[in-house]
Amino acid sequence: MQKVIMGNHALSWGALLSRAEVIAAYPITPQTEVVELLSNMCADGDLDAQFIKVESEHSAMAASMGASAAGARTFTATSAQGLALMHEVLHWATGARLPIVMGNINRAMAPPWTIWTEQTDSISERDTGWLQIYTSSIQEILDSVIQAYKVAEQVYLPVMVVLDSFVLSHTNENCDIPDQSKVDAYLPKFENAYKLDVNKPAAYGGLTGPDWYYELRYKIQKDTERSLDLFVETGKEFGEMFGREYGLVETYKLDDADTVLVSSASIASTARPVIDAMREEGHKVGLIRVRVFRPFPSDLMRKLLEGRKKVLVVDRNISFGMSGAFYEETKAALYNVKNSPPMWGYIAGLGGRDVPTNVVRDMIEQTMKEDHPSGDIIWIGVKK
Amino acid sequence: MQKVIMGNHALSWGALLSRAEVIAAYPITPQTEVVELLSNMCADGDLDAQFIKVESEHSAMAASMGASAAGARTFTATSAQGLALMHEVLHWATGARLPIVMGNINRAMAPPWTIWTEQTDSISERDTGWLQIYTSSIQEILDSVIQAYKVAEQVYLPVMVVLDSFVLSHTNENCDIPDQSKVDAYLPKFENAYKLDVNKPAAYGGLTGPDWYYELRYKIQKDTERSLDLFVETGKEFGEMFGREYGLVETYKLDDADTVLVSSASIASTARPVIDAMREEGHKVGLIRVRVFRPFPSDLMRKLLEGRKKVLVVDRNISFGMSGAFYEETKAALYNVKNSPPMWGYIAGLGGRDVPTNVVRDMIEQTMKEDHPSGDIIWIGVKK
Amino acid sequence: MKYTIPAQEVMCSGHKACQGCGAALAMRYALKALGPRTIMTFPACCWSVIDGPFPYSAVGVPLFHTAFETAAVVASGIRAGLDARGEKDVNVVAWAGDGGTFDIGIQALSGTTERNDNIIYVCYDNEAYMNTGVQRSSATPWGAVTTTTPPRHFKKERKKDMMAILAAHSIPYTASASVAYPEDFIKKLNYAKSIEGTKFLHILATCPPGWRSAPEIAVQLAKLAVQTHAFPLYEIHEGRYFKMSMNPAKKPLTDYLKPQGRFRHLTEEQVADMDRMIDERYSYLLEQAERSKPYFDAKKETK
Amino acid sequence: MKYTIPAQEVMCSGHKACQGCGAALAMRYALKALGPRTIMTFPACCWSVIDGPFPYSAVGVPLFHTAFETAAVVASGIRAGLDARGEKDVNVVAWAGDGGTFDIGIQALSGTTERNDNIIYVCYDNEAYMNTGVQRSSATPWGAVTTTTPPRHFKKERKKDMMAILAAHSIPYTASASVAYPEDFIKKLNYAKSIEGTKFLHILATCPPGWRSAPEIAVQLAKLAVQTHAFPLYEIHEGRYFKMSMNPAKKPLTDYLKPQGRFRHLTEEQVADMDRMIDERYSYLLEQAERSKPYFDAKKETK
Amino acid sequence: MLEIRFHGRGGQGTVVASKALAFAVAREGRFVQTFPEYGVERRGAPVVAFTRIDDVPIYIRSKIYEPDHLVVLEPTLIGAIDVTEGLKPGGWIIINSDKKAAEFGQFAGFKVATFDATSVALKYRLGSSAAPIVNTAILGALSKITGFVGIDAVREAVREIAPVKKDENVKAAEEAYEKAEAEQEQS
Amino acid sequence: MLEIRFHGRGGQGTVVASKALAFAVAREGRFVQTFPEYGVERRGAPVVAFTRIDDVPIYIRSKIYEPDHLVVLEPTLIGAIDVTEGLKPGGWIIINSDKKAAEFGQFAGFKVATFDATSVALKYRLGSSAAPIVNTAILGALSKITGFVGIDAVREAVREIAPVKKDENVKAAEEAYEKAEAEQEQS
Amino acid sequence: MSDEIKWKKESDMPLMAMSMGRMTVNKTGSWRNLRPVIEKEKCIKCGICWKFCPDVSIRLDEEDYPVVDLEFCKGCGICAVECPKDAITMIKEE
Amino acid sequence: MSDEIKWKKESDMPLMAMSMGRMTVNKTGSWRNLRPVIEKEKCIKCGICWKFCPDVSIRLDEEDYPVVDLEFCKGCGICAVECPKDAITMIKEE
Ligand SMILES: Cc1ncc(C[n+]2csc(CCOP(=O)(O)OP(=O)(O)O)c2C)c(N)n1
Ligand SMILES: Cc1ncc(C[n+]2csc(CCOP(=O)(O)OP(=O)(O)O)c2C)c(N)n1
Ligand code: SF4
Ligand code: SF4
Ligand code: SF4
Ligand code: SF4
Ligand code: SF4
Ligand code: SF4
Ligand SMILES: [Mg+2]
Ligand SMILES: [Mg+2]
Repeated sequence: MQKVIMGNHALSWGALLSRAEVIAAYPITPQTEVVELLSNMCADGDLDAQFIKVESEHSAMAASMGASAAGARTFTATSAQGLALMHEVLHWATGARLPIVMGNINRAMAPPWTIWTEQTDSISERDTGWLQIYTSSIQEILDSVIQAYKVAEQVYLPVMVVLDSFVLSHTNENCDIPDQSKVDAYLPKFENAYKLDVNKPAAYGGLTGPDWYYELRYKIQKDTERSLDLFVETGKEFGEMFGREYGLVETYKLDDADTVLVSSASIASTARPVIDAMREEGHKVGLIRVRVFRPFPSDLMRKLLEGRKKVLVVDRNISFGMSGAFYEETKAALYNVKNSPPMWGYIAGLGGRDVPTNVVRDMIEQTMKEDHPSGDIIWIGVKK
Repeated sequence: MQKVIMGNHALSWGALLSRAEVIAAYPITPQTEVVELLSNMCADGDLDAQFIKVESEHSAMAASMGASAAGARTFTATSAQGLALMHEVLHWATGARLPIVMGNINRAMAPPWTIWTEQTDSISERDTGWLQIYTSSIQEILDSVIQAYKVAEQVYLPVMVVLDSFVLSHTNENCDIPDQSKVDAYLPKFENAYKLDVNKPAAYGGLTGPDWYYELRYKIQKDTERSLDLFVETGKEFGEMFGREYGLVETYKLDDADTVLVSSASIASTARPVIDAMREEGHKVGLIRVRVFRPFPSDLMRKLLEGRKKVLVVDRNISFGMSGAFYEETKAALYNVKNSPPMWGYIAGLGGRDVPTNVVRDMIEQTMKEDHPSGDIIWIGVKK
Repeated sequence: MKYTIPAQEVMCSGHKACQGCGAALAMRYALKALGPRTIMTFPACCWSVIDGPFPYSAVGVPLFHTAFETAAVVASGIRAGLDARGEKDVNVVAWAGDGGTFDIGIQALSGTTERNDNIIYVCYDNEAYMNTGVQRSSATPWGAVTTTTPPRHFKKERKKDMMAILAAHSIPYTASASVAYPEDFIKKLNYAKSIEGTKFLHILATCPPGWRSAPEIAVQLAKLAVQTHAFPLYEIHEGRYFKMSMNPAKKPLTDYLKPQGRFRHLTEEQVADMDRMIDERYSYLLEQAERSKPYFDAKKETK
Repeated sequence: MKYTIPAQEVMCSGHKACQGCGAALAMRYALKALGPRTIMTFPACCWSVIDGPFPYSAVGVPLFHTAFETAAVVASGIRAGLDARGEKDVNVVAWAGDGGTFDIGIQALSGTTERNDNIIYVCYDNEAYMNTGVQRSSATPWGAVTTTTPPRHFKKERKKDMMAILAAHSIPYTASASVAYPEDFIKKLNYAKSIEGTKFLHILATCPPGWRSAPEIAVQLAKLAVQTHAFPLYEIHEGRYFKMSMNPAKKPLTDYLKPQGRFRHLTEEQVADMDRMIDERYSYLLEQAERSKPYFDAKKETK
Repeated sequence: MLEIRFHGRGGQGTVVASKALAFAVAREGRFVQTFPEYGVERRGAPVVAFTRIDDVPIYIRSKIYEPDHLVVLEPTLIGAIDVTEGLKPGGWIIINSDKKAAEFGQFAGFKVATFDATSVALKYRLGSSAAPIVNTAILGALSKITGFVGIDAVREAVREIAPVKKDENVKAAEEAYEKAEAEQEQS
Repeated sequence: MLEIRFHGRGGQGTVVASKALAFAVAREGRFVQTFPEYGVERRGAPVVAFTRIDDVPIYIRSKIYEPDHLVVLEPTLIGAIDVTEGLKPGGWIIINSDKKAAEFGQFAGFKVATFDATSVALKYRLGSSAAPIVNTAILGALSKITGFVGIDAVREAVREIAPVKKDENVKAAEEAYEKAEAEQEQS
Repeated sequence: MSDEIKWKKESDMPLMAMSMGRMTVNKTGSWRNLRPVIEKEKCIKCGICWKFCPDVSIRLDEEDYPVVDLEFCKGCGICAVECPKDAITMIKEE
Repeated sequence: MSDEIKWKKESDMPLMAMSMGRMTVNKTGSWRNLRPVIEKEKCIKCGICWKFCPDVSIRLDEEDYPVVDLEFCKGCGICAVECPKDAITMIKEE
């Protein structure tokens, strides 16, 4: 079914089609429409789910943990302050190996109060073990929720589907709503082998000393790495069934590119017409949109970037005292590589500062002009 | 005054000598002794502070924010789950530019429940804007609290003083407790130019649109970078007054070293005798202990590591789907450098797995043996 | 002109409240009572927006915007900070919506109350999460529609009795008030200022868009809430002793419900159910007030 | 032998509780009543340790260890998950200490109670943060010493009245119980199992190291707490109707206090103060129980 | 690619107008993107919304700074703000007004068309008389005047998007379509 | 560097014994490091603590796997666990016991000394009779037997560390110092 | 203080998001659909309209008559409803 | 089930920290300082000692007499205090 829907509703549709069984969520701008539509879907009987109207995001995640531990497919969504409030229990969901899927709308962190887009909220959960998909279109949001369950339930790890506040969450776009039956075929009912079961009583998460804790962490890392392959596989399978294939990254005019722009989410989307325009002018520029940020696709990035002339990474997030996260991690991934290209790091669009095509172009052009990065990150468009 | 004290009490003494005016804290193993001693110091009248016995760590940080915003010098301490529970308000303290100082005892994250040391808790706050000092001796813990206030109050940013659970928190060691009068000279009473003041009413943190939010973030980054110089300056000044100098990193037998071990906290301490032993055997090995992790001393690390033959970074933390944070960030810092050395990343000691000298030695030797890092991080000592 | 409330205006015009906003009225009154030697903290709520965007403010007193769940304890912290610095004679006020009080902020509030920290906590209750576009809170009354409780699934839980919960904390003073009765509200704030410890005020504040009502009847609706006994005005002293602030003859509940879109879907039967719940609670309050008479009589005598 | 409590043992020996641990006793009784078709969740508390380290467990039922502040809502989640999967007939139990209930977990509990989610919440109250080495909680009684309330600054706030707070939430059933009266405790759990909604049980559980008392008198102390009226056993139905489970003649308070190191520093005057507070609360309960008689009489009739 | 900017006041249905246009265009098999100027504005404050239309998927995700065309739902905004900011020369300005296009002399260099959507909205009792909801009527007019989208698609889109009074809204759009004409072309 | 391991049961003062030794050594101007085996053990369970002593600052921060010497506060542990695990040949084993050192024949290759610290502790009413606190007495004995630290420093350290009964504890240490002797050397 | 604050660059701003001016820069009169008009003849100067204005938009003139501050009045109509003498009428803004 | 679990390597373990055995592996009898000794003669088989044992360490023999399970009994002494017939004495462990 073709529809024009907003990004937030794409999350709701994704949850509906995935047959989420329990939803626990708490309102926050710009996420409210996700929950409102799900409330209505439940009220209308379109969605047969338990809806827990919790008193905070902290409890939203805790309730999700309980439901998931009991074996139910569980969905939630939040943003910024709400995500941050979940931090402890995000770690919990990972350690408890619960395949929860959560939508997060990227909004800049307070204070000062703000509601506009920035990735610092989800970036600052990069060390919690949640897998993270950064989307860049309404269609991809919906599809990613379904794919997220498919991966999550194989590696027993939680997945976050991330979208820009307003720029994606409140933008209406054409979207194909897949048939339920096809989705059911792609994503069958989940039987959690480790669920709380009165017929197989076990305690989960008991005190663990230095004797075995280390090994349990190692298992998480291995499964996280395994999810890299799964994202590729399930993305291919998705393509075969629904005509839209997804991978760890999306490349554009990359093959012969000298200068490669690496970014994510809506900035990477806006970059496409810029690449087109510059290509027409004869510049060999190309694009990598990083879609899966956790696990970071280090191998793939090495393969794609080794030997390029120049790479610029554009981050809509900042780790104070370091740099943008995509820049930092791309550098880390390409370290130890023989032909590692010089890499420029740009910060752009924090707090919802708009990043139109000309700003993207500025960054590419500045990079093309310079011989070597100065070492500092470059804040584009600060009023100075 | 010379005393033998435990790491946790070094935090308490640091707060006492800094004349903390408000303390808000919540108990958690292995931090409880910090708070218990402070409670007793208050009860005994040694410390003239307001003590807020909050109902959670979240409220500990929120109360600290209120007190700091009102102009008082504020101290708190926590660990692991408690730190994680503060995540949202950690962001808040940064955005509100509040010079709070907090002790954090590194304990591995649950589940499973555990209380032993690992840095993943504080590492997963690396994107909150808190400055972070990783200590490696009881003396340094005490001294760092005092220095932390000195830096925090100049840049209006919060500082975390980090120590290993048990390995430092519960270890008793010789410690010089400086004279109060000298500390007073080093760290005068603080007058917060931005405090809540009925004579200068202002609203702090009001809604900020894309027009100025970006610039406010830029200011934080600039002041964070400025703190790098301040850590050096105030560390020197500390040395002049107290005979113990502190910098961003501590180096050991580095000058002519081919192979450099980069680590932090207690592992870096244990590495010293290993370096000694290997030096005696004629190996040109050296050590960098990263003391200030936020801001990351990228420039200094470049200076110290450029042109070395081999570098190995040992992390007692893991960002699943990426690597240890010190490894990742050291690589990021040395990217774009001409003579960047090959770099090995080791994970060791998660969940309090002990890291004795022979394990440190193993890692150095393995590094010396290999020509080039395989690209993957190496988990030392997983039972396989 | 005879002013029945202080003439002084600490809050200014130009704020961002909707037309006919009860929360704005509540603040105007509160600041009249509190005066400029007041420090406030707001968690996320409509007032985070009403006060104005950076670099402007409407309240005229120092204001610390804080995280949604922290209002009470940030106030505790401010008080401790002032105490540490020897600054007395300043009112420290946490000002929060119902969501920030009944739901996400209840733990911090419970902690502050238990320590009996010397602050005034004002909850302006518009009975839903308004700032995010009218979602259900635990202060939303039974029967109401919000965007998360659609007509077919209207709110089925009763409004959380926050006054009772606070009273169970042995709080020295808690009182309900209404934007329709500013004199009463201001009197209560003055009393709160005069005593030590944690004081809690629960203000019903009309919200035209949230209640789907016309802005011009905002004060009328608040009045009707009291007159229909849906929102009684009373005080609880020392967590135990009740006192009705007024005991008006009951008007038909529909007078209050009809002008509000959020109750439009209710059947007559459902309205009758609601009425029963209201009467039950009201008579409980009267009963408690009766029981408490000796206490207040004794208090009067000692004065 | 005549068993006055179920013979079935779901909990096993070998657990890690200290000698004479009341919390261990409480669990043993609870599982006798609940049986094996029970799923539990524990927040951080002594029971996180008592149950045993990975890969062992003592409770014999599925158990989800959870974060300190989440017990109630994790139970809500488990219930919703079971409901979604059509698994009925399983007791979902949140089992938490006083810190996890009165302090850091009160918000999640308040939310669960407001939604009236169908779970049983058991708070075993040892009156301090024991697992971390005896720090003050808001359940610590007035006068007690903990590591954060040293003798010179012993606890000056009264024990939070959690039963009253829950009652103010209109919870269908809340009851206090004691490890010294297992028959009563088990009866109450059976009742809790029999009704829908959120049920809250508040169990006094002696803690020899925390109370600085000898392990062998653990049950005696729990009994004395009831007999001195320091910890009365009662129920509250529908948040409003009180019923004393027993009304023993009062023993001297010192019988209860003397054997406990945590009260050793109290002067006679201070003990008298404490006694007054206890009496005051006890007579309030009796008064409420009196008021509630018609309700229970009516209930009996309809049975 | 066509880029269209909508101006109105909070409560008038401005954002819905931009969405309805998008819905209609999508029904014709084309690609659309529509989004409001994201703010926390209350009722009564000026509101802006954007729609992009193309035959190929749309990747650009910034605001529209140089729209091809304008739709002004609230004529009192003209003067209060510079509605034409960034408007490309020769672009349409569709104004909800009972005045003639010629009366908007200030818009030299653009194609101005007016249509009295308010009367149509009032006729079908859309919104309140103090605040009529004019979005469906203006859409009908836009369809006729510009031809960006056909009336059939508009009809379906309006039916899909109107939360209440679906028939009346459709009728309003149809009536507007019938009545409106491109009145004046300036260049 | 000297590395010493202490064995006892929870509640016996094992950790405090290791600390008291450290305090004493520090008073003599040397460097120390002392720490317990970190666990969540309850009363009654076996407990281990460590002390390092050196003339230069101590950097190593791992556990002690090959101690130079042992102190065993609870003789019933011998047999239950292998107390000598990792103990360097020739190291001291100081045992709180009323038996003679010779009776611990299993400790061939080590220097064994016994001292009945329990009686001294009972004499000064340290702890309860069921669970006497023997740490200060054993420390006095250790000082005499090994000479690792002087009795003056021990005296001061005991006074500093004892939470109650400071005098009695000091006397216990002194009495132990006087009575104890290195009874038997095996090699 | 009540003037609009115009910064050009980052360095013009304070360290943090603190307010530097009052919301009276925000002329909310433009939100108004309906305008209150007071008939002095009917007015008894009771001050009730002043008391209930959420926007602090009624002042008193020298004679103690209420005057609406049209720069800020949002036209909510509360004053008109509350006036005991029906002295205030809401008329449509053009 | 009650046997001690001995893993050699990471791959022996389950995916997460889930229990695979019961705490009866933990022989808490070793914690004991005092041992309860029951005098059958005094015992009336009331079961009170059984009822109040926090360590589930009292069983009943075929004749319904209580027997202490010394493998687990921690020696808390509750049974001795609670026994209405003083049939239990705590004696020092050696
Ligand atoms: C942790 C967190 N969760 C959610 C939000 C989003 N949020 C902001 S205001 C608000 C509603 C506030 O409701 P209430 O307290 O009743 O105040 P009102 O808006 O009704 O005035 C919400 C849900 C937030 N800012 N922070
Ligand atoms: C967020 C968080 N803060 C603090 C802790 C540390 N902690 C673990 S158990 C505990 C005390 C629990 O007290 P209570 O709930 O009374 O249970 P008890 O230990 O007394 O049985 C504390 C403070 C934690 N695990 N998580
Ligand atoms: S939404 Fe309601 S509470 Fe919020 S500003 Fe508008 S009228 Fe006031
Ligand atoms: S500390 Fe107290 S509650 Fe905890 S296990 Fe020991 S006796 Fe039981
Ligand atoms: S209409 Fe409303 S805003 Fe205007 S003066 Fe009257 S009460 Fe004030
Ligand atoms: S309310 Fe009416 S009568 Fe009273 S002052 Fe205002 S206009 Fe005059
Ligand atoms: S002494 Fe304690 S543990 Fe042993 S049997 Fe008696 S009650 Fe049980
Ligand atoms: S309590 Fe005493 S009398 Fe009763 S069964 Fe036990 S030993 Fe026998
Ligand atoms: Mg509200
Ligand atoms: Mg407790």
